[in-house]
Amino acid sequence: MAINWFKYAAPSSFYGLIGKMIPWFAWSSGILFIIGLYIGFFVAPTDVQQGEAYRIMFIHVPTSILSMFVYLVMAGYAAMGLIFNTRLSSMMASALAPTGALLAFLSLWTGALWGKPMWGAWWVWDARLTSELVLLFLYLGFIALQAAIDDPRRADRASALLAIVGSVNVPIIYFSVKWWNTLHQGSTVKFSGTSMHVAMQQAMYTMLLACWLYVIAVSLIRVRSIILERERNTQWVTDLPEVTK
Amino acid sequence: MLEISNLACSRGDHLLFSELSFTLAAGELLQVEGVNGSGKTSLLRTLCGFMMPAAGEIRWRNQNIRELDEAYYAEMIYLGHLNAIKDELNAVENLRINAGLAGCAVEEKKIIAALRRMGLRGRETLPVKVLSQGQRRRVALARLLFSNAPLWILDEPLTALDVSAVGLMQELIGEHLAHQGMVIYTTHQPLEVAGITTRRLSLS
Amino acid sequence: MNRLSLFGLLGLVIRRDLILAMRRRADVLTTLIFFVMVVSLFPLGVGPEPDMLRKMAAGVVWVAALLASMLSLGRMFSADYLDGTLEQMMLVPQSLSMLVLGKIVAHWMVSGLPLVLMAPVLGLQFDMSAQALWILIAGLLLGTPILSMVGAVGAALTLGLRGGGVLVSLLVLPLCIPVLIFGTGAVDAAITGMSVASHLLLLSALLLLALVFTPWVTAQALRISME
Amino acid sequence: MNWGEFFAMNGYALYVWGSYGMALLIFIIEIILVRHRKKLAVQQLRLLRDAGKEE
Repeated sequence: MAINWFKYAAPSSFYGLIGKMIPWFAWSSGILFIIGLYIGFFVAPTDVQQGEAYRIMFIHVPTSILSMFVYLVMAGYAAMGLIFNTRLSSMMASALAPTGALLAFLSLWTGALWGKPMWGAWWVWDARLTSELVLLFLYLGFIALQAAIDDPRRADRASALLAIVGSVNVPIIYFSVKWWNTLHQGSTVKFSGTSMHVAMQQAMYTMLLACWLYVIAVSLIRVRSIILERERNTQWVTDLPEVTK
Repeated sequence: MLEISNLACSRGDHLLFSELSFTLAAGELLQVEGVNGSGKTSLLRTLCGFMMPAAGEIRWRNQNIRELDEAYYAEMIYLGHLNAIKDELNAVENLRINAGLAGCAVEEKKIIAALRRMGLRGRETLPVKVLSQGQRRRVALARLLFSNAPLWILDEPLTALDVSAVGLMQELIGEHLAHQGMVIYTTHQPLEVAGITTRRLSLS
Repeated sequence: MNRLSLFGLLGLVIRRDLILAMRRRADVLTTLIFFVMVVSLFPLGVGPEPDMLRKMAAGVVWVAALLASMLSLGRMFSADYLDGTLEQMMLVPQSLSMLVLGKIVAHWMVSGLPLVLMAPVLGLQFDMSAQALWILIAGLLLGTPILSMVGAVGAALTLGLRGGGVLVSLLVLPLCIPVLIFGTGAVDAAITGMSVASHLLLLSALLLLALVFTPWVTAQALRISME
Repeated sequence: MNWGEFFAMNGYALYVWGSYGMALLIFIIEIILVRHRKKLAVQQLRLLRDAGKEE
């Protein structure tokens, strides 16, 4: 294969490449959001048990899934930066962290708003909800550690180590919380076990894809700013058209 | 033998120096010179493996120090700006622990002899807290006396030392070089060792 | 001169840190007093009904132990960092991980063990039964070393940073949740007459896991922070 | 179907629109923030370049 993949690992070529890709991600995300919301609100039928409130699912489930997924991706990038000493992957990790934290927050917020009509309380110590809260703490720890260190290289390496330790801990935390929950509550309130209507599934997957593309677009814009901030002393940055004009 | 080839060092996003190459053979004394902020301390810290070089490599006995790791540390001794002595302990305790960390157990007699040679007679068992700056530096320097590491890396060894202590340091370095040792150091004071021509490396 | 073995190094570091701690006894006592105070404040906050106190005793003691161990984490590396000893420690010709393990053990003996020894007295304040007390102590014996180990990673990562003390709690506390759950779970199980073994075994498993990985991770974190 | 009924969500309006509203708000704020950060970065680069020219 003659393609040189490492060419895109250099910040200068990556910067140009993602500059071209961002609009595609952004627009397809927007269109999918519209389609997903349309199916979710107008096509999908009212749930027998939960009424209209179940429609919160179409935003709650994608943000929950993505908040965990983004943490793993972030830890993966951070580990890559730590092991192979590639600057770009560390920058990707720090670009993903704020978005991940916001997704975790949204997941908690929508979870609470769904829980109130269904369980009668804004917050229950359900295993998934508690784990999500811990995940938010892990994100905040990552961001806080990075913000506290002035030298960007040390910040990258230290937070990478934290992210790796965190991702090893996430399953342990999840299972311990789950176990604790079953011990203390005996029977937790569970969502109806009935299979979802096809339109509900379609709406959820479309929204998941839309959120995913949104995450990619936003974190790519953020990583472009980070590249500019970190590489400000290099020639290629000073020669960029948006800087020279 | 210590070989440095094409070494570059950066602090934050600021490049301190690059393309630095030199070798240090047995019996040689190398003084690193340069204005404040030119990267003297960073160079020494890189030689210790604390900092990763931005480019280039450091070889000890023809092997990269990253690969040698702990085997390299057994053959070098580093003395930084900070004395690495504990206020709560006395000089003997400090040195025994320091020698232990450097990988060897030393008899109490030898430690006391070393302290006396450094001009600290009568202060061996006082808490370091009550010693003056110069005396603390002498305690730190006493480590050199019972180390058998061939490579000495000294960052400003003469700070806070009086004339007699500077003379003593020159003597110590002379002895070390005569035993096929090597010394690399930074200083703002002149340091002359009889019979040895000091090589100079200037960072700009 | 004779070279020091790995365990010789371990012993030396533990001895050194214990001597230093003994010469700064006030620091050790502060942590212990903090622990006792936090636990004693709870009944004042929630009222003196013995039934409720018995029920929450384990949780209160564990949370207080968690907070107290956070308090002492700052001391683990910072003094050595400030006077240059840590630089020399990075240059040990044996293993930095072993040295770190020594520091962790010493830290636990100074800040974790006193909490374990104090726990029975506090348990009596909460009218705990003898059996529950024993389980609480066993849990603390297994759990507090994990707190020291996970805490060491956080302390190493935040070395020399502004506001490091608060930051280290933010990083470490979420990672300590499983220890809290199993530690208090064991006491609950004992009170309700269920099997205690599974909780304690899980705690032991966590201890083993932490023992294998955290010294190495802490050593890496120290190398990153010293750069 | 009438719109009033749709927005009432059969009594669950607060919960459903509270969720989607917060999501929309967060997404919009995040987009504004990342674009602002990009603008700041470019501005700073121009400042550095102009300072370099005058030397």
